[in-house]
Amino acid sequence: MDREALKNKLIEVFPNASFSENKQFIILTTTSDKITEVVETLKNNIDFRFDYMFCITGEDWLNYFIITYHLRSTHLGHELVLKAKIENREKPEIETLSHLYSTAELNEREIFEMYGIHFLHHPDLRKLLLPDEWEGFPMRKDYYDPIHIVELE
Amino acid sequence: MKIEAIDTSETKEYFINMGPQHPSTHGVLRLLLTLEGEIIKNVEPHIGYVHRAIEKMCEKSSFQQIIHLTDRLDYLSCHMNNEAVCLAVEQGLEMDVPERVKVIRTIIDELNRISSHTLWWGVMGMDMGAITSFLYGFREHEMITEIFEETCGARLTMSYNVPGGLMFDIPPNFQKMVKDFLFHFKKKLPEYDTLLSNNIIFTERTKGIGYLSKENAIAFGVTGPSARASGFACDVRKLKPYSAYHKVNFKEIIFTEGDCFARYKARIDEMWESVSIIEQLIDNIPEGDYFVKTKAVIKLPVGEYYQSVESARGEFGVYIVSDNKKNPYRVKFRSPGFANLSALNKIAQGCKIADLVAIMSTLDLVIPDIDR
Amino acid sequence: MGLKEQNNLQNFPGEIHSAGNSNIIVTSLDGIVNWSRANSLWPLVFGTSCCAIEMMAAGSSKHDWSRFGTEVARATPRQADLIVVAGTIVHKMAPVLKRLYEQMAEPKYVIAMGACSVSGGPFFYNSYSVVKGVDHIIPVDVYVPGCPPRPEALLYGIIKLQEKIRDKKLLKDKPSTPIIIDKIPNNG
Amino acid sequence: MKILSIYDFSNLTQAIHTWLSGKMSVVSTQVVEMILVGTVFLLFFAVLGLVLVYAERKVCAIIQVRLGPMRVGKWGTAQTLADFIKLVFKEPLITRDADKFLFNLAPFIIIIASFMAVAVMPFAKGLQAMDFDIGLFYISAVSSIGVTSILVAGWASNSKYSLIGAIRSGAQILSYELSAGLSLLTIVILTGSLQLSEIVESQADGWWIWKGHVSSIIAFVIFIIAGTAETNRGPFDMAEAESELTAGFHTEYSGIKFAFFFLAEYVNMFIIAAIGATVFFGGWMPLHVGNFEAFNNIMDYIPSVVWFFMKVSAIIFLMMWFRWTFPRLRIDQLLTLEWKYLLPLSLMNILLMAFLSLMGWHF
Repeated sequence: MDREALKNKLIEVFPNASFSENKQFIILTTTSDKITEVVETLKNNIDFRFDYMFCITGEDWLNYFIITYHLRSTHLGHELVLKAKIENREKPEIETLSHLYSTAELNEREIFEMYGIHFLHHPDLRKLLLPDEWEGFPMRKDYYDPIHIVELE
Repeated sequence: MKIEAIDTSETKEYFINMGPQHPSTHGVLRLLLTLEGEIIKNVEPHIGYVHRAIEKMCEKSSFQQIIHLTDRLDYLSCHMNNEAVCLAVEQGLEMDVPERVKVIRTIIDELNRISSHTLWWGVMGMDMGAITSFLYGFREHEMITEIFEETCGARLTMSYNVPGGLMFDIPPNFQKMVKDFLFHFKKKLPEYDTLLSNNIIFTERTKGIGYLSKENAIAFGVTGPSARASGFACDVRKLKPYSAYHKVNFKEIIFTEGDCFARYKARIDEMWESVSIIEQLIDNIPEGDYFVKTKAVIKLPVGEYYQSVESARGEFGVYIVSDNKKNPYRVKFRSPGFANLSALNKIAQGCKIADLVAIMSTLDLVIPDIDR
Repeated sequence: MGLKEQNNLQNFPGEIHSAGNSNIIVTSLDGIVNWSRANSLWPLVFGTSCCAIEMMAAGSSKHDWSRFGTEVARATPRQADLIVVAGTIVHKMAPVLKRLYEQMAEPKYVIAMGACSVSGGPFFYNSYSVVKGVDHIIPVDVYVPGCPPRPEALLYGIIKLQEKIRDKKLLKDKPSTPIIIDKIPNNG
Repeated sequence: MKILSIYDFSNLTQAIHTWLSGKMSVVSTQVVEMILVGTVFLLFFAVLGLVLVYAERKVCAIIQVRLGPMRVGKWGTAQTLADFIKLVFKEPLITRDADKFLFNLAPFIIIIASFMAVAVMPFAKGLQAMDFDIGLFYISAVSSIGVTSILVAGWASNSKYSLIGAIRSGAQILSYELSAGLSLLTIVILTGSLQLSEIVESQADGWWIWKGHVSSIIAFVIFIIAGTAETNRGPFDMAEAESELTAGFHTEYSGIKFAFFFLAEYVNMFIIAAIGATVFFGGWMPLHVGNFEAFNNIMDYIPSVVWFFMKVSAIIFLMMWFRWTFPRLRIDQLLTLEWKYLLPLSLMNILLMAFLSLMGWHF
């Protein structure tokens, strides 16, 4: 599906969501509590069929978190960036997508340990890359560790 | 005294720790195997033994510095990794690099792919017990590193790309060196088949072992030759051509068997395709500049830039979020190894320990690429 | 040597041969044992990142470290004499490396190969997980810098280690000083 | 059949025996002789280990387009000596939870087992420590003791890798023992004797590999496959499968005890090659071609001990060639190969050989 058609269809299916665009992708932004139903629609709707999630990124914007999902449809060849905004910095939570995309399982574990975002109903939410006794979430912008990090701007 | 009857027929699962230091994990990967006899019930990968915080470091580095860090991710396809960052930055700066740069980048990409695959072939043989193949694979790998060394001074971690072009121009004898190598390599590649592909023990150990279905490949995000062996057409060079790939004719190697032998064969055939790509380009390197002058401090406009390239292991993506400062706000590397590893448990269940070694070899894992 | 002794030596009407600190039998045994240890350094199959490829390249046909008797790479630390720390060591790996080192049987030697294991290398600044030099964890005999070092540099490091082993005393083991390779001679 | 008497070792051994008997009583003569033979074999073992390990490293280097050991001694000839001395002076480790008695016992069992097998080996005419009339049977029996050592080592190490390696090895050696025995039995049908000296004598007019038609060639191929498997060498090195089980059953061994396992592997390889040479290639018998008198006479001038070692080295080279060329089999494939292919084939082969022998169709 070409870009215009995809955009129109997206607006039709998600009338309340906010859209933006850059040269490469259409960006669909949603809130963290709607993520499961949005992704389910994107995956199962016959016009979208986003079956391949190729990148999951956590971002820390100081007073909120964003999780960016890059989606592609291997059948129809179009791509979409989906952003989920998590407002609650003290207790960040979002539903897991690991039942929809198997690749999300390890990626979500990584985001969990790097940003401290809890993925609800994740089958196995543990530390992945860091030692088990590690404290703190190193990818957060306010992470401070004078022992291990030698700062250099 | 009470005598209890003990049921000796009971079988129990037991655990084995493979790694972090283990010859077949190709680095420091730790696998927790649940075994029943020699049959694998479950594989739980424990990673992070070379997690070097590269993504965090990128947030404190300038764009030129990031390139040097990507070398150390997947050091066997370092040039592709460099290129991904360069393309993302060039995309942000809306810069068009000269044709000469594109062609040279493509040639070095393919040379790098061949060098990675020859090394993979050697290590694959070694994992299967044929140690000699390791030495043969390394022979060709060394020849390519010599070309790299002559081109940019480094053997392994090249950092030959810079945003806007290349670090240096190619040396005057570059074309001759590459042609000499191709001449040699085209004679040696059939030898690879004689030693392993046609060996009955090898085919017995790989055919029908470690099946990965196309659906699973897509779900786990497996890319590269490993996914194309399952029938998933995911070659970024075809889907979203970058550099000079739109100018060359090549076949996307796709098998449908999805077993270890298909993954093996996909890589061997890919080497042939790489040879053909280089042959198409080596005589047609356009004249011109080898770089476009950029500012010393690169600042990308606010926004996000995603660029994926086809590295030797699959789709390597760079996702840069910029806030118009000299350092990026967030850099994420979509590493092919990470996704490929996540499928390991699915593939390996029900196989034997010896099969696991073959499966890991054919997935071609590079651990720093997984851990980042 | 004190000034007084030096004066005495000048007056001595002959040559003085130093007998070292050991007697003849122990010295020749030292010689044989050190010769065998120096010439039979079996490395542990251990590599974490990029440097491991250059270490493998040192074992390949072109560089061929088997010429020095180093090719019997053992996968089990029990049988290895030499651990070439090829690549970055991070905090998660550090206890594992220490354990590997402790599992090795004496005598054991360590080569820190590459900038990462020498000092943390390119990951020294701003990284929260990299150990800044493997000598924080295990004692190092030879440092081979480079990112990654060429196979020739590793071979030179092995030759230097061999020289170092030959000077060791079996019974009176001095605390060893590490060798730092800053330059590889052309004819090395 | 005339063998040049100067190369006949029985004169020498007889002379020593007579001289000793003249000096002392019968019992002490025997004791002294035993000690002499034992010492000679010990020395032979040490030399054999050094030479074979060096040969393996050089053969492997040639196959792999490299040089191999070069720096220690001329052409690296002292390399294995250095390795051996180093291993002797290396710290022997025992893990805390290991069964200490069995852990220490295992290396000795394997080395004694291979030591015993060499006792009946006819190295040259008259150079044989013991000439049992059931020599071949004795070798088969003794060489399978080695597997207990591997099992004990794997069990006592208290390591999972060791245990898996040992169990694999046990299954493998027990299975391949059958094929190896049956393929030797095929030749015994022709010789009519199990005595090794008689087997050698029976080949004076031609080696069994030629005389026994296609049947003995099949037997030899089976024997060399089963023999390689019995010595735990590649492509059958399941027990130590480096890429899977780090070092298999000797993962926890270090120093001199590991050296024993290392040495035993090479001595076992020598034994398999020696049996193969004796049974199929005429042992110390020179190569004779029909009625080619001149050629045959020249061949007779080469000492019989040289003939023996030439044949053995050729077979050893073949086994090294296997190891550095083939990938490793998987354990179930290994057992399938034995039980489904080699064993039925060797049984059929015995029938075929019996038929040939009955009809008198062999030479």
